[in-house]
Amino acid sequence: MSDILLQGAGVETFYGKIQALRGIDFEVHKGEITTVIGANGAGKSTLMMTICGTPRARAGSIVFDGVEISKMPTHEIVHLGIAQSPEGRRIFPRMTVFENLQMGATVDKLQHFDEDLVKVFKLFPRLEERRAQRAGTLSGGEQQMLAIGRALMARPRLLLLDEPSLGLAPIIVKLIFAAIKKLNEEEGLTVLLVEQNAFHALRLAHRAYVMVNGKITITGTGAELLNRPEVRAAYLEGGH
Amino acid sequence: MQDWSKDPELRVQHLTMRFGGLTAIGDLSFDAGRKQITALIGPNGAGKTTVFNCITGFYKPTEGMINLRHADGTEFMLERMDDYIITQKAKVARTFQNIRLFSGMTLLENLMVAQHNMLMKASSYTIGGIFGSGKFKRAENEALERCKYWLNKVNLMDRADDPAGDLPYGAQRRLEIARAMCTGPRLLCLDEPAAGLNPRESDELNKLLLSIRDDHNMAILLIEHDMSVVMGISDHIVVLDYGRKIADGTPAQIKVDPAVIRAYLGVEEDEDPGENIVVAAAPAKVAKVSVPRVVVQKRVAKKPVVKKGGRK
Amino acid sequence: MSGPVKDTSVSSEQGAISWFDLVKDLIGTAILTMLILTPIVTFKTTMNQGVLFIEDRWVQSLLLTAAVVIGRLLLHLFVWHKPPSTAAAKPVVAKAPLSESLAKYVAPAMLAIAIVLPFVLHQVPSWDKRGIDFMITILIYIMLGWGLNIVVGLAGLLDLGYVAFYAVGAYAYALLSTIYLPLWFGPGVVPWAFYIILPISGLLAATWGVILGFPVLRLRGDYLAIVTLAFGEMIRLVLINWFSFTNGPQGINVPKPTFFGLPFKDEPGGFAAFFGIPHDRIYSYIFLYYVILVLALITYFATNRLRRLPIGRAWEALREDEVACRSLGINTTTTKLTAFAIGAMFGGFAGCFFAARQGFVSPESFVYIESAMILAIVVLGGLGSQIGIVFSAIVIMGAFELFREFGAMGHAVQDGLMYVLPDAVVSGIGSLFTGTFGALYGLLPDAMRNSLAGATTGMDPIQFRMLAVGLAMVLMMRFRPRGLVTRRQPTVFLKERKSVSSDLVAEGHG
Amino acid sequence: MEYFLQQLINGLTLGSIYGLIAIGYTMVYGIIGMINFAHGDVFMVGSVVSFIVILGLGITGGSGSFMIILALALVVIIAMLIASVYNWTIERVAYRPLRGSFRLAPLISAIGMSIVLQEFVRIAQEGRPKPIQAVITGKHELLHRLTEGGEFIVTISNMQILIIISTLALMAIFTMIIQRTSLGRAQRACEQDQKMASLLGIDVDRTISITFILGAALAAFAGMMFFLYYNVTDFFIGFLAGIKAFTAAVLGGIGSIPGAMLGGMVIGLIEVMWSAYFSVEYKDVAAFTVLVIVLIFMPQGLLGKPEVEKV
Repeated sequence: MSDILLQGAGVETFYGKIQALRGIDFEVHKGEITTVIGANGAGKSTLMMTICGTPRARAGSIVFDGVEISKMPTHEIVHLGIAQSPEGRRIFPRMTVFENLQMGATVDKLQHFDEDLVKVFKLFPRLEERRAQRAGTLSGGEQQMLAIGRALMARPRLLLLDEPSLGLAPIIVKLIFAAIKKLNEEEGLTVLLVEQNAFHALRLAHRAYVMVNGKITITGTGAELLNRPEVRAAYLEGGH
Repeated sequence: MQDWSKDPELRVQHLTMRFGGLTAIGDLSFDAGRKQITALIGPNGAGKTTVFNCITGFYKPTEGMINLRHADGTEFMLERMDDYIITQKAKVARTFQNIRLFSGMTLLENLMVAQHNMLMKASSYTIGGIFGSGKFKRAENEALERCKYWLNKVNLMDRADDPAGDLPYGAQRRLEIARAMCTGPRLLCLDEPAAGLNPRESDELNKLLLSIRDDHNMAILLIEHDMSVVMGISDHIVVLDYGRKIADGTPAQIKVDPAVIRAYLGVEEDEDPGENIVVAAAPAKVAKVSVPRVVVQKRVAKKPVVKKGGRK
Repeated sequence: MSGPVKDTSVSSEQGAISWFDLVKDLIGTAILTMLILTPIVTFKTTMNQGVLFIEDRWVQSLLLTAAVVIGRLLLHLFVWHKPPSTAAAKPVVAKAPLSESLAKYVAPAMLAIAIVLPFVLHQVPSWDKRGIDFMITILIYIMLGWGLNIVVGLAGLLDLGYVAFYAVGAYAYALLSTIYLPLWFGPGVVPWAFYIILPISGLLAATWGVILGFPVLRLRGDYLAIVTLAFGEMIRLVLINWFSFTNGPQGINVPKPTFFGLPFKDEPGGFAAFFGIPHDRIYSYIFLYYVILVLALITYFATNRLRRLPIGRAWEALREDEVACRSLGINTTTTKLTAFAIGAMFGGFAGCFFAARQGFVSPESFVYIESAMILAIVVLGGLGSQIGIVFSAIVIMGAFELFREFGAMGHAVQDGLMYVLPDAVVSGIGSLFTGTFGALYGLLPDAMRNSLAGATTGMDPIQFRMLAVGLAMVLMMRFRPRGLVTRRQPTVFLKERKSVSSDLVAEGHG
Repeated sequence: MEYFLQQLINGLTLGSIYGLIAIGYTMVYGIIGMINFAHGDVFMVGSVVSFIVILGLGITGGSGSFMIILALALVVIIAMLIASVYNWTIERVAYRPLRGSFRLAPLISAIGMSIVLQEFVRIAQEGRPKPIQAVITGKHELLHRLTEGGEFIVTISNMQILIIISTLALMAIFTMIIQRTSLGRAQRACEQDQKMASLLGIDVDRTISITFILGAALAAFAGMMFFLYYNVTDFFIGFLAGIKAFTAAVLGGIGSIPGAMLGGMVIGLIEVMWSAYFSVEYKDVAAFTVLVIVLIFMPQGLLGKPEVEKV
């Protein structure tokens, strides 16, 4: 239905001597939400970070919009139009909400800053209320909104979301997922979503992968996976 | 009044903790019953770990009282004591959200360090130890026996001489509990012991905690997000939100508490089996439930520890 | 000079390199090197009768630059751009290497060598005293390394002012033996001074360890390092400036130790006379050698014993995770203080010995560089490893001494060879050497020969030894940050003692 | 009173120099969390380089003031350039490969680098202090009073004016850079989370390199001022000045540029006042004592923020 925006083939990543990714093949199509689910320690976040080149893949190729990025330094990859809201959010705690969003627009060199700021505030009105507050004092949910908002400020062509529901109360999780859905449907934003909260993620996704122990075991559309018993099994028994 | 308030092991009254302008805990009071498992739940940032840090003396609370009373009647005012004295005298032991083992030391050494105070005394504060006094040798053998007991208990006997850093994640969690138990505590504080465990492991954890409660007559205070653990084994649940208590009761009461549902669990949707808390809550069925369990929250706790450049 | 420093800058970029990039990189290197060298090496300022002149040394700078560029080219060609080996990608199974099984025999073997060494050196005529003296120096550093190892290696507290305790021990001996002991007990006590003061100096140093340790315990990492450095400097400044007490920078002459009351002097009642043997200064050296050997061994065994006691285990646990320690009821303050005090105590012993052996103390011996050297020995040895420290002390002090001994060493080797080989062989080898170098030298163009001669005159190798130490520290951290011995031995075991890889061992945060 | 005023001026002058060096420490510590032990020696290199250039140009106090200004401008540029090259190289060679290595590694490497720089300069230029005729001369009387006790004069020299004013100007420029430019934003992001900064498209390596270069340029400027002020320099000035400047950085609050300047002023004043009223011999001990007291009782410094320990 659409073109491939990001494609990985045989991606292998190591932390020192420990192999975290054992040859991953995946595709992210333009305008779609692609999700990777799996248990703790399966290598999902490593995959996200490997796409951004930190750590760099030791083997395999990652092609973003026709450019081989697996050997590029992180900041250059990001300049191609990939933004990430990483695991643990990693907002800058000693900067204000506004300054965090400013940092997000680094790639864009603040050219469309005002315009984008309005958009982000419209998506997450809570952030506007707290724009002058230090990010470290925000609640978990607000920090997650900020992390996503900051990623959006770069005007990415591909948005990587790593566990946006992590550590949030269920009602906030719903809010965040609604926002992701809205971004995808209204703006046509391509999203690669990593989640442990498999059911939310699969309901949203056009395309989904299940990861176990650094390998992709099952592929399909979100709806397919949602109904496959082995997905549930993999989700239940994955990890260690 | 439920029975945990009659003769509580731990009584927290009007606890308040502020950092700069931020109130992490506001006027929190609750009791933890003797020989009971008390769970502290709530969204991230609700202040649960801060409560732990106040109880174990890592933070000095801004206001409030934390009283500990052992079965023999000895009482301690924890808010006035230094962290290590709390473990030493008041017999409170804890584990950490992000496991803090001595990763370069073997499992056995980890457990030996936990018995430091006892061994220190037996070695006449090192002097006797240097000359190899008999008293110290006996104490050391005793300590080794205790290590073996707990290593068996957490199923890690065969790895006793391996470095703790080499253990898989779930085993590290168990070892940390064993290490805390080696200090000979009366109250055990566990900060998310099930985080990052797979269902089989968290089932084992449940059994371990129940055994600690029943066989060792311990009071356990537990922070946990995994509802199968929380609902399965706790006698009493305290729910926090934004540093305040919003509910307090038995698991059955909490499940239906409207305030909890509003702030934490969210309104249930039919299409969403993942949030069907009632299914997961039935303790006996936990291991057999075929739908994925509720994992309302999980901590970041995975992958091999990678040393980060720069600071922090 | 800056050659080896420059070489590592792009090592992270693996893979093949195009000729264009290579040339670009080399030109960049050349420009950078010239910028670094030009002001400071090329233009030498010399003072002549109160007037400063500038003298230029372009040839030297250009030669150095050429050396750097060629060195980098070689590294590019042969080291950095080899195809990445696939073996590295495979997870390596950690197993006990051969060296570990050998390790069991290393310590006893070294002890045996240490015990017989003076008698061996005694046989080398021109190097007997100097050789033993050098071994004494190495042993002092080994002992200091072992002492500091308790603080840095075991307890994980970074101490950059360790030399302060060494100074306390030395001045304790100096002041007590020259002023206070004779004053209190009469001059008859002086021959015994060393034996009386040795324990006192250790205690004094330990006390200072506690006094200095107490305020800094809350500090961590770099802050602790810089505060201990400041304390070390403060003690030295006080020693320099408190003239009435310490005699300031002039220092103090102190009595040499005796053999249990028998001085090593050519006089009746002296050591030689007592045993009825001819007087020889070598006895004094041998005696001192065994004294420091015994002191060092005490340090070794005491530390080893302490590691297996609760206190030692608490030190290591403290290095691993201080917060966890407190959560287990360990009083981290006293634990840190004991580490500081016991480490300082051994430093004090070593200082007392140092003063007695030198017969003279002055603040100059206790500069910050000494602390840095001892720390370098501990780190190169591998934090926490006692055997490693022996090797690193020998390597560092040996290399250090090499610069001094360049000339003398040549003779010593020659002498040594003479002793075993027939004269003809030795002189043959000697002429071969001079012949080769002479021929090579003759091949160089005149200008270069002159400039080389100019560059090397007045450049005593001894000048370069601190530079070499600094470079060694940098390179060591680059290529072997965990030191020589990288495995930790557990203190207790149930079935078998498996050593722990240093990848898992924390290095402490304090 | 006059005596005090005079010491105040002297203290502020010295403090300016410490402050300039301290900025380098504070920026580097802020961004990669290590004490750049070699920073004091980069200051020394700046000082020695400007000495050599001035000697080479043959400028003395007798040269015309236009010539002096021209020459000094040249000296500043050369000294800053060379010191920057040194610091850049040090970072590339001795620190960058160790990023992510174990914690002691960069510290020990830095100590080694400090020794290398000192020895390098000592060997190349001989160890003796190098005196030179004063280049900037002239002073102004601020107060002149005759009393029974004698004549009291408070003066400020042209050199002191130059030091204080140029320091304030440099500081203003730097604060501006950190607060207003994208470079400053990048620096602050790297300070808090390097990995996240790179995920936002910031070239972390480049930001760190620039930080080292800026720090070195300021240190070189301080080195030149130090040399012009005292008219003497040698290879060993970096060690003491380095420690004192580090003290200043901590006192002001690590990571804060105005804090570093303020800390520098305080340290300079303490040192000068201590020498003036107590004893010259123990002025360094006084500075070290301040370091110890500050680190122990207020490690967050005057303008820093306390950090809560996470358990």
